[in-house]
Amino acid sequence: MAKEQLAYDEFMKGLWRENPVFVQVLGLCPLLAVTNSAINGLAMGLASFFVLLGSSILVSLFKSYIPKQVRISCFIIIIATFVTVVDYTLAAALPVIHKELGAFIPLIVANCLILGRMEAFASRNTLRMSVADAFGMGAGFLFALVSLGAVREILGVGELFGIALFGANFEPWVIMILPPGGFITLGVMLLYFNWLEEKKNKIDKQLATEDGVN
Amino acid sequence: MGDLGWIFISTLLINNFVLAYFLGLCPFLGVSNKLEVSFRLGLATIFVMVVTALCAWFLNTYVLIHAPYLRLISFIVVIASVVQLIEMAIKKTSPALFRALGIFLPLITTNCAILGLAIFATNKGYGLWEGLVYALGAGMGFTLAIVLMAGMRQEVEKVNAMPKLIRGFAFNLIISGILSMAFMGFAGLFSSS
Amino acid sequence: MNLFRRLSNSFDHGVFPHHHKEQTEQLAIQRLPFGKRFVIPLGQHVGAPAKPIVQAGDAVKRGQMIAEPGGFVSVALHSPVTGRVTGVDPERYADGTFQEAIVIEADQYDAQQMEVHPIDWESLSIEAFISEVQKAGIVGLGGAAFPCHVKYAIPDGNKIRHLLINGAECEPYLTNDHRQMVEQTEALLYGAEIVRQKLGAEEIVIGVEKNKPDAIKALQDAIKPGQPVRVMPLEVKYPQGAEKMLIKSVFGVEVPAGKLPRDVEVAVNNVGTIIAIAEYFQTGKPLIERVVTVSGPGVSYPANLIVPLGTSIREVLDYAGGLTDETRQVVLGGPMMGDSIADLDAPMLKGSAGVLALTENETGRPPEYNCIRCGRCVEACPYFLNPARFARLAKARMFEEMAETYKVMDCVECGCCTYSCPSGIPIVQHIRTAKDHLRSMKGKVQ
Amino acid sequence: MSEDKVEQAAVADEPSPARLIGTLAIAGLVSGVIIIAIYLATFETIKENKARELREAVFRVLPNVSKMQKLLLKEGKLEVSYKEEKGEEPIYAGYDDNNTFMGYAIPSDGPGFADTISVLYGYRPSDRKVIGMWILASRETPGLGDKIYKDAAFVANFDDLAIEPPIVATKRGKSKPNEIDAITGATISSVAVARIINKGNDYWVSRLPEPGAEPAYVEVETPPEAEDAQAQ
Amino acid sequence: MTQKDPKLLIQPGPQLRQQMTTPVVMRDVWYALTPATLAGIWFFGLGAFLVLLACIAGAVLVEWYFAPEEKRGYFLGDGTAILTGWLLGLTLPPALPLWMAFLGGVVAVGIGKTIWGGMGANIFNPALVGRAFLLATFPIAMTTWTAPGDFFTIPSSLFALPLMTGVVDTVTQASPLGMMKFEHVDTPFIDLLFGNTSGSLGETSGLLLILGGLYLWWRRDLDWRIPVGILGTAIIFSLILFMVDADKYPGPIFTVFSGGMLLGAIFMATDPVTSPLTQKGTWIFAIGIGLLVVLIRVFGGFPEGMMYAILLMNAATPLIDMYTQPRVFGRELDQK
Repeated sequence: MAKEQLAYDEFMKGLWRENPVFVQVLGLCPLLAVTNSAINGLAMGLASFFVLLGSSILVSLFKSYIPKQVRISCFIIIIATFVTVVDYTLAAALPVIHKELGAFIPLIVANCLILGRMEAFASRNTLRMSVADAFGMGAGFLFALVSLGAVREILGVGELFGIALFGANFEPWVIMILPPGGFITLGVMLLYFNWLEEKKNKIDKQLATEDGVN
Repeated sequence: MGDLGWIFISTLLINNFVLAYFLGLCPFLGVSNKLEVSFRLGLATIFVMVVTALCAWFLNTYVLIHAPYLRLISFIVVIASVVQLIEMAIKKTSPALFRALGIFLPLITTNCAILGLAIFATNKGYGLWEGLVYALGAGMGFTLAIVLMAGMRQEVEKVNAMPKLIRGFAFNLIISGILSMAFMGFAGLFSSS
Repeated sequence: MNLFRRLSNSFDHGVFPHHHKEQTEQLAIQRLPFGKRFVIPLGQHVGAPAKPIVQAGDAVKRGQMIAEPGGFVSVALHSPVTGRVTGVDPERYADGTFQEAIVIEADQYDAQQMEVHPIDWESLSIEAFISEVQKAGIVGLGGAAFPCHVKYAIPDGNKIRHLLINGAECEPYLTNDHRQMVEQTEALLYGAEIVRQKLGAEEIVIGVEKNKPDAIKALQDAIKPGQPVRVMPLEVKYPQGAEKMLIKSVFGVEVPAGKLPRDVEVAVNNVGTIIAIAEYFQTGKPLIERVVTVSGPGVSYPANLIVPLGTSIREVLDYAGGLTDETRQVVLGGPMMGDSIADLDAPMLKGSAGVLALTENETGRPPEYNCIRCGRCVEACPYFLNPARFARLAKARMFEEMAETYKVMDCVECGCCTYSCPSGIPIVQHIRTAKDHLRSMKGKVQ
Repeated sequence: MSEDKVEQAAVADEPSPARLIGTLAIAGLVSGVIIIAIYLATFETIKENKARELREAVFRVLPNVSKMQKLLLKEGKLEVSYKEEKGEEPIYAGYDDNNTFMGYAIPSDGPGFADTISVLYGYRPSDRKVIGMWILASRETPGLGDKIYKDAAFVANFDDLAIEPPIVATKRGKSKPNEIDAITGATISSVAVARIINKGNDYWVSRLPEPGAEPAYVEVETPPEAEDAQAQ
Repeated sequence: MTQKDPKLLIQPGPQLRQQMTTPVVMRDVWYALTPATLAGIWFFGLGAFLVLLACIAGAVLVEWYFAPEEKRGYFLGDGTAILTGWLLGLTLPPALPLWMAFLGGVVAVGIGKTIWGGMGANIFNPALVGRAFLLATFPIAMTTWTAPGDFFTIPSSLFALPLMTGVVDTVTQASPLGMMKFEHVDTPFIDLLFGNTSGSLGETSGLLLILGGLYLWWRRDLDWRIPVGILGTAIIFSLILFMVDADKYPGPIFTVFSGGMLLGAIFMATDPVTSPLTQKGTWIFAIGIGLLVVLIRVFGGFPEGMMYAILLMNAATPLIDMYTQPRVFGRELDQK
């Protein structure tokens, strides 16, 4: 029971409390580059999710056999392997998506989030916890990618997952699918998360003082 | 405008790695609070990029032609080793710079701008000279962006007027957005005349 | 640009406040009647305070030394009246703080005459001359109150070629130097000649702003043929009277940062100082009184007055007809670099060139707005510093950067930046904060 | 916890260089095996995807064409090529059901508004006309510059277009056979496409064989390989 | 004297201040903008006035909403929000849907100013941030120019619903810059001078803009180096190009009087907050803008480059300031 609780906690941590994008601000380059539509965000998110999960499992399984000195190199080799797998699989199964994402699939290797999780979590925890962590972080990343992609697609093209939302006369906000729009949208979303955090802290403080009074 | 010239201008201004491709954002957002450090990091990046372009060209021409499936992994390994060597050199020659860059030196190894450079250059089918000019443009573009960014952030920190809520990444991203918007002015440069 | 500046006899940058001198520039110098109680603070000059040599109850004569120099950078003090010492106590100072001061009660029945003891200056050696000046208690009367003799102690290897007499009087409202140049022309030239000969300078240059044509004419008329004196009219601009600015205007030379005028072979003295020296050697009268301009829209009858040092500010103002109801602020010195007075009973000091009563019109401040980086302060700063940056850095408490990159310690606090700021930012205040902080940090390190 | 013990143990005894190299070697080996496996498993599909994409593009720019073959310039002569070869960029010849030559599909690229635009266009040498155009890759502004392939009216400009004098993009309605209508708000992109086609023509038109002397369609067992026709 | 002492004020020196204050400066800019604005409304009709109002409304609303409660009056009192909205409005096409103009005002003050910490803290010119945002967001609406027309006709595109496209029902006409860039057609100088051409609603009349600039210069609110530097550089650069090929490149007079050149050089680039402090820096800034404008106009993808040139040089301003510190009096004399 306790273990269940812990694993669930790790998952929620990654998804929300320590969301890799909105809280830790990691893995920005694939995030911003491909989120000009929700579907691209979804594909990229799933690809990263798969790489993260696979690498986490491998690293956590073999952590005791990997000497400290070469661990980074090993992690990179493992990650690169999974990325290559994803790359070829996508190219074979979904050529259209693969073309859209282009060079950013191989660049998953350079996503600091994944290497960071290997280094900070998977290489120090049990398989079970690592999987929970990978699920949480992967889901958090996916969530960020899809929500960013959705916002940019809704305003930028007036569609969501390719379905038109506003009718024929919609004036698209072209900037949203251009690079500046990516920067600004993410900036505003981070602002929103900061604001939530501050609000929560305020409430916590209030509760604490009320407790003190009582 | 010759082809090489256009490649240079294009990667430097129009398709700036940071502002148009979102490559190298970690150092761009992380290190850009000090002008001096940013500039040196930029120089280091230019250097690493040129080296990367050489490596990528060599690998593409002599090794990967027989084994395209090893492209990603060999890029990573070769670039990582080269960066490692450069790190060691910096550590020896300039301990101050080494200290200033701090935790970002290991991150250069997995800097997406560098891997991205190798992959883009390969995808575009660039030869040796084109690749080198491409790397130079990309590196200088990165330096230009990070130096401008550092100048602005230093200034803004002096003013110290920002609402607390927005400090940090949110603010840096929005500045980057405006800078990226300004760089849009270069779009189409030398392509219509 | 530089050529243009040379032709106009001025320095670069600076500001152009309205000079407001019309109230008093035509008024002859009058003598303020002696009051009852005189307060002589021991530390009214730059450097170490003087050491009292009288006690409560002692009878003193007018012009008698009552305190001796407390070191080389220090001067003697003299009694401005014949009377009796009532004590050596802390007394209120113009800025509201308390300082040790000798208090003298004037003898009501004395005529306050002084015996005349001319001093044969020609036979004095340079060292003896310097010590005479120190004994006379003479300090720079332009406002800074820097002991005058220190300037004359030229180290070996330095040579003075020009004696520059500062008659710029760039502070608005003040006309005491102006009137002295008109009325005491002979004394000025006599004193200048003494100093020139003692320092071995080749020529005397008197720099006067162009808004005092009568002074320029009086000086030019008084110069005898063959005398190595020339009068140089200068552009009307603040701070023309700042030592280094004046040197730049007259000779076109910049005094290097951290150096003194003597490093460019110039000695600079204020008009009043030179006249005080002349009077000392002619009559033996030490520095016991000075000419003060009482002016400003808050004063009923503005005047130029000879004020015995130690007289309270209230007496000076009362003589000038008292303060009007609109007065909001009384300033000791000029309106640019002078300080607000907290207590009207504080004494007049050697460095007090003026007493100004200002009304709402001059002292009102709009609310402080954010800096809009308009650059007016940068264009005003005669030292080519970057005041806008100072204000910004000081607010962010980045004092070290202010000193290292932007040379805040070179600032002389002339006030041009604050004067010119449309956003009403007290830049000089920020600079003072930074300098204080830096000085205390430096002290800690040592 | 057990993890802590493991770590302590690792710190305690310094591993030998042989073990380090061995670990890396094993990691490399495993990864190599996985990569090669996935490569082999997906190789055929990817190749087919690419070939299909190319075929679709060629058929799009050459109307009424059902067969194609790749041509390479060798010593000034166009030759049919089946293999993947480095060097010269290929062009494609299209044929109808009766193996009659219908035109060339010529790839060309050049700077656009944002990045390089890669164009494939159909060219009929018999009357020296461009007969179709398709954008292979571009990063033009979405909603504006991307009309060069999303706007059917613009693409239709190239269905029957004289190449002499060089193609010109105009904003006032085309009036001459060599003119195309520029897209409102995306003049630069439109001009760029015209320029890219002119560039292709400059290079190829003089090198193509006389009309009528085109290489004949060669039936082969395996479909012609057309791998690197485009850079991804 | 028996009279009681007046309550004396203690404040640090200098006691004198010059009379110019920041709100007065802002007010001066309003006056300077008025003639060109009225001309714009005269040429493009009441619709232009509505566009202007929408911009100002957006700007002021954001300024008011985000100002700290106790400072609200004061924040608006300095008049910068109105000025930002106004300047933005002058750079917009006269037939722009009102919701877009409003959004531009919101972005200009919100992203261009408020998040930086209010007036004086921003690096980029807020009005231009708003315009750059609009141009990147609605590229077609932002480049649809209407010809000067009837005063009382209001284009129905103005009243497009939020998020919807406006349909322009008045006569559209390419701006002089567009005609030059894409068709190499010159526009008569007289039209450029008085503003009887299509274009942004406030930038068509060169004469009135110059008059406004002269007024600001006379009031000493304007650093003359910036307009002189920008226009001088642009004239020299375009003259060189013009002499190389007069058919292909616009001449210097056209360069100066067309598009946003004058509005930008006189009212945008001179925004003190976003231009360098030092004199040397100001020259670099101005020359940089002049070069970039001609570069973008002649060789770039946009007919107009003023906005981008100013924004780019704004970004470089902190660096320029840092490296053009004036030589402190009495220092580095040997290098003089």
